[in-house]
Amino acid sequence: MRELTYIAAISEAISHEMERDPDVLVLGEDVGGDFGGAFKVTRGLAARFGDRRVLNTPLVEQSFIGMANGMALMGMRPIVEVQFADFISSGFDSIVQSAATIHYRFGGKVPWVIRAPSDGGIRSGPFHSQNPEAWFVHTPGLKVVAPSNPADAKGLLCSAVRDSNPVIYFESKPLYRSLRGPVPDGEHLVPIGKARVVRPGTHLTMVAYGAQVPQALSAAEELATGGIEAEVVDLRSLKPLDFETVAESVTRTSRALVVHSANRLAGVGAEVSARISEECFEWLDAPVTRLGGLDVPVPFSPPLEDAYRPDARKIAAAARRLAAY
Amino acid sequence: MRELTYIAAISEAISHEMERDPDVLVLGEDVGGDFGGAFKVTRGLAARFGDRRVLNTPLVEQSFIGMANGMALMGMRPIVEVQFADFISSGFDSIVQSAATIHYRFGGKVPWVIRAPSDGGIRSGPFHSQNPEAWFVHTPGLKVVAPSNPADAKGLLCSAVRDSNPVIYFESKPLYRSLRGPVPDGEHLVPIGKARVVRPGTHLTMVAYGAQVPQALSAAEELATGGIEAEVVDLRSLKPLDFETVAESVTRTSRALVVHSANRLAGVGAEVSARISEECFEWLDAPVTRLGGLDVPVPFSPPLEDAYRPDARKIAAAARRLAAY
Amino acid sequence: MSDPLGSQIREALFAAPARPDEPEPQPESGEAPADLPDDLRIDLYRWMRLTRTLDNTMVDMWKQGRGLGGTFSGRGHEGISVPMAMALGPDDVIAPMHRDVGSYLVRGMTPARVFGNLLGRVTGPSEGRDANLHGMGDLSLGIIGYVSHIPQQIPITLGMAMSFRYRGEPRVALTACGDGGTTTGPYHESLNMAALYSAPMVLVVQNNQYAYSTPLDQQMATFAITERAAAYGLTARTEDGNDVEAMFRSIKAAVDRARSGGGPTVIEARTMRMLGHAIHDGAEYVPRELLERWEARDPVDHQRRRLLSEGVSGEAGLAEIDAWARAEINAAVAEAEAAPFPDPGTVSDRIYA
Amino acid sequence: MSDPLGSQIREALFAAPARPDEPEPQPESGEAPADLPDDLRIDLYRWMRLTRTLDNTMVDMWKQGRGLGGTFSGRGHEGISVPMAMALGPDDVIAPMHRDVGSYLVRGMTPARVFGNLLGRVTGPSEGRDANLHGMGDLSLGIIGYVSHIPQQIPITLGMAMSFRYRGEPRVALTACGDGGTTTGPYHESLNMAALYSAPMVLVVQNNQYAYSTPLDQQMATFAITERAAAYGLTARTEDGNDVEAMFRSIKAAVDRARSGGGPTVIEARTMRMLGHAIHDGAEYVPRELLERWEARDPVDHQRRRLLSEGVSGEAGLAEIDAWARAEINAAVAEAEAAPFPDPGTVSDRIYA
Ligand SMILES: Cc1ncc(C[n+]2csc(CCOP(=O)(O)OP(=O)(O)O)c2C)c(N)n1
Ligand SMILES: Cc1ncc(C[n+]2csc(CCOP(=O)(O)OP(=O)(O)O)c2C)c(N)n1
Ligand SMILES: [Mg+2]
Ligand SMILES: [Mg+2]
Repeated sequence: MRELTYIAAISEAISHEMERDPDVLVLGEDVGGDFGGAFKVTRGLAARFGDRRVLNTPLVEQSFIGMANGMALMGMRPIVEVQFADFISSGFDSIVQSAATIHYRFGGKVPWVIRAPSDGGIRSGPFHSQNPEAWFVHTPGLKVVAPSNPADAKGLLCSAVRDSNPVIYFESKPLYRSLRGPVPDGEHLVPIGKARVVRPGTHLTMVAYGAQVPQALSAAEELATGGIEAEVVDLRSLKPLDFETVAESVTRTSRALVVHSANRLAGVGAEVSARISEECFEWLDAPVTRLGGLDVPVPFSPPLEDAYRPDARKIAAAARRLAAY
Repeated sequence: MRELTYIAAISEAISHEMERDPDVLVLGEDVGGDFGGAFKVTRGLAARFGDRRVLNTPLVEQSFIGMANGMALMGMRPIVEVQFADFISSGFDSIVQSAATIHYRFGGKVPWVIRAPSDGGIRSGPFHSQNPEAWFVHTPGLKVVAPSNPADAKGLLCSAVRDSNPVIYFESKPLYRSLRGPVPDGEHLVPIGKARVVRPGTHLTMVAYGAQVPQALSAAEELATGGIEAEVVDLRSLKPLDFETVAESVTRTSRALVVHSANRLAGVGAEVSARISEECFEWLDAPVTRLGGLDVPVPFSPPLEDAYRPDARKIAAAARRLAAY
Repeated sequence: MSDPLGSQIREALFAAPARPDEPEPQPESGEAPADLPDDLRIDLYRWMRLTRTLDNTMVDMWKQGRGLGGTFSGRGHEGISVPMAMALGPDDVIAPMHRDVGSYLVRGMTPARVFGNLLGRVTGPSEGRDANLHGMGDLSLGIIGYVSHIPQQIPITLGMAMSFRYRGEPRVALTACGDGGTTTGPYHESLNMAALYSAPMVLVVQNNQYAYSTPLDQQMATFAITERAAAYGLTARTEDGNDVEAMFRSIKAAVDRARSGGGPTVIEARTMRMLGHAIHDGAEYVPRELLERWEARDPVDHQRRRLLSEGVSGEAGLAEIDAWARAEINAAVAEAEAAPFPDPGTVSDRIYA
Repeated sequence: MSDPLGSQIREALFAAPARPDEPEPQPESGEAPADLPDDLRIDLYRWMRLTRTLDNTMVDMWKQGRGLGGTFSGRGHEGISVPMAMALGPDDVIAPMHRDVGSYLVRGMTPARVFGNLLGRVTGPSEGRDANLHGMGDLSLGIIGYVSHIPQQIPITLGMAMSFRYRGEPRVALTACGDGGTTTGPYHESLNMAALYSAPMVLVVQNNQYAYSTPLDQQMATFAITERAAAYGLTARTEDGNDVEAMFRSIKAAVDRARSGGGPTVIEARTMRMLGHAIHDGAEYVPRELLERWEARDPVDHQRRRLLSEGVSGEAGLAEIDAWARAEINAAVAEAEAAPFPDPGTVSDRIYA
């Protein structure tokens, strides 16, 4: 299969969906024209689909997401780009109060996708490195996905566009151009709400998503040289969460390590850990371990950011402790 | 000791602090004049301290909280009222991006308190019943407290006003006038970051906060008639979290039930549960159980809201299952 | 911090029962008739009367303890909420606010369903999930349910209008906000975009001089709502919100303009909230004489007098309408009170579409 | 969706090197001198030169791969960022934005500390915690660090100004935002409040015709930034942002007015961002000839020529300043590059005060 970068897979998914469905449009800051967004994800779309379907908005997250709510209520399928995931907080009400509640409250459908370029490790500081997914996983009525590789990046985005609900799509900036992989041509859907075992193993289960999946995989390779076989589960969807796949793995390995780049404290990992403890209690041979960002804003300077953030080395170390428990 | 309602204790704390420190002021929607706020918490303050120190603002959470950030940076100590906790999302950036990060990023101090009337059970529907504390517990740089009784309501608020950091104070609307209790006159401080065992017990530990503490206590009374002695830990502070007190209890009882009114999924209870499983693993005789709101907006109609929300009856039932595990 | 000059200006702006210094508003589009047909004028009255009767009944029920939770009266706003919906075509959409029960009724939501929502019954449009006049959406009627967070209805309406532009559909989206709503950030963001994109939308600012307990002069230094709106580059005008015919003409002209590609309009309707902010609020902060002055300009009575004095209708005909409204509402209450509460087993249904 | 007329209007507004149809701005308060003292005029040049030299050096370093992360050039904005700080008194406070390195320098932050921040060293004001020109707060210098979320600096500044009012202190708070910033919600909310409370604050709108890649005509239907601001009831005026003396006069007048209880002012400074949005951005979307026209109006060169032609300073004196700036910046870079990175063991320190 041909290989694409993670970011090219995202672009391909968007143009595939725009081609397929005239109700799909793109909007956000700087997404239009020849420019095509801060990360050039939407470059070329305006030329191909016209300025109307690739709309540059003013700097107004609350209102352009609110506008997407209205478009979606009328049956359009906006793909909204927030320039960095960090700026999703500026449109918070339009997401958590409006889009998230409309279907439950009166049956309206809000089929949009917000693309949120997230995560750090690339020296961007506290306002361009955030991983705010926990806010949205906690909020009823939303769906949240976070692809870890190019094929899923395409397949989850296409599924998100076709979903009848508001879906927040956290794409990992550190993977944009650093990760290449096979991506099916043409139609390719990855179902929302299904995790995937990306590496089989027997001694412990690593549960991760987004940019921490490659880190977990590389930790697993290193561990394997020392005889520890880690199974790696890629959550892919954070909400709905495919807990069955996690449980199936943990009940086999009896040890679980949950990893994400987001702040550990009250992060999505807390939910996963709590559920493992609740539902796999009898199988556990060791306490579930969580790795995540420290309880501080993402710092800029390399030694600080490296101290802040999980990576393959820290994962391997935690896994060794866990395996030895 | 004289008894006050929960809401009177809040009012007393505010006037006590305004009396003590001329830098303390109150601002928010409708807080001023003879009116004194949607719940009348600030009634009488304008007459006593002048209109300037009890400021009615326009309907602009983002900017009046942002304004409080600036006042606080200059050494004032604003007590900000959001009319309902539900509307705190409208000022989200000013809290999670600005106030929360300023000290870490360059050492500025932001000593405000946001008072957020939260929680439901009183038929107020999805937009006047929310418990959004998890968003803020996950965010580095904030402090979060949630009193469960009149004495703590006063003591935590006075401490919050004097704290040098942004503190979000979740007051429980269902307790406002339904709960009376002894409240020390004059100076009374409850330290932020200290939980309290509000009922000793031996068979299991209930961890709760806010309006679920009275529910847990009444469940505990009921359980006692059946021979189950539940210890009840009132967290009081959600961030920083006093995990030592929780661990001390759970290592004695070997069983833990975590309860809050907020949505259970990825709520604060997930963090508490995960930490118990991590740090008390060897002591646990049963999986940690969580009770919280369902993964839907808080519904209005009584049968739906009752189905949505934990209460003494559900707590007792869960505790019985846990004790029998 | 309140500016004493501010309250004087406010008095000057709102005190006089009529504002003779302002010319009668003239419809700007030829499509909006200067002279309204008699049956339309009577219909405006009919819907206002039904709205008022519903409102009175609701207030009485809540005072009698037959309500559930809180609720919002729109008393005094009937001259706005009714024409907001009457001026729309069947394919247009409306996102009303918390006092706009008239808009729901005109749009075809039955009083029984309205009371069903108020009473938390499964027969309400939110099926017991949302409270009072929130969440009463029904897309088959072109109605978007209210989101409490002010002014969420505005960007939603902008988006609906934009979808019509995208698809080339001759439809219009209309919404409203209060004087309080005009001070919020998304109001500014959305009006700027509406002008920029020439969105086919209409926004009615229901300036009732208070946001909850906060009077205009504690909300803004100048009351130039129309001027501020016009500075975005859209059409803006001020109307007497208690004159239902003027409101109808103005909204209709704006709707027609939007439909024909003329872009968005903001209409400031000046009025007064006659009861408290919500049912529990006695509104002691509103000067009694201000209320008395506005009581004399009651929009329902005003229309009634006008129909009689201009010979459009006789006393008997109007009495018949009043009786019809009474009967409709009585039947609706009976139906709603007899309706079941939702099954708690359904609480988690329909979280996703 | 972009309006072709819009771009024509923009051309008309911004094309001419000078705008002879607009009268020279006159300071409105007697306190701001119409004729600036010579040493002040030279000082304006000195700080602009230091700012420009820092900026050029930064851009070169980043191109050479000696940078860390991204960064923002303020080239072309020196005529705004320098007088923003020069017009303030020692007890006043400033909340600069991401291109305002000149404000930091004038306020007393050493170039070595600025480079320390840019390079993630412990010697930067954020001690390696915040990136580029973010988080460079130093309260001892009256500087508030930048919050990325636009326009957070505005409500913060309003709050600082309000604290001065509360305490009766004769202090002023100043901040800036871009043309993009004027479209945001909190801009509207905060200006309305600033006017309502007569807050002693000054806001400089740095209208550089683009928000990242988005030109003015895709941001707003009319470019009436000053008119929109004035509609809140505060003082608003437009200035040539590339004329540092005009900017100084205007800001100084606004600061004096604010200090003497005259309330807030918005000053729109028209200018052009001469490089990309950030260091990685080639800004291909900006027409080259637009840049050429504005290059001819370079604010630093302009002031240099003015000082020479009006005999305020000789070539030698200015060359000395230029050399001083070069030496200062070279030394600062050397110092910053030699400075240590923060100790990772401190990463969790100072999360709470
Ligand atoms: C963001 C937000 N903050 C606070 C509230 C609480 N609230 C509900 S209505 C209201 C006053 C609204 O005033 P206005 O916009 O003038 O409308 P009116 O009720 O007068 O018709 C307030 C403060 C809210 N709904 N949304
Ligand atoms: C709320 C928010 N959304 C998006 C961004 C990303 N962003 C950074 S600067 C910028 C453009 C700012 O334009 P303008 O306000 O005109 O300032 P300029 O950079 O031109 O000086 C954008 C979109 C941001 N900082 N804040
Ligand atoms: Mg109002
Ligand atoms: Mg700009």
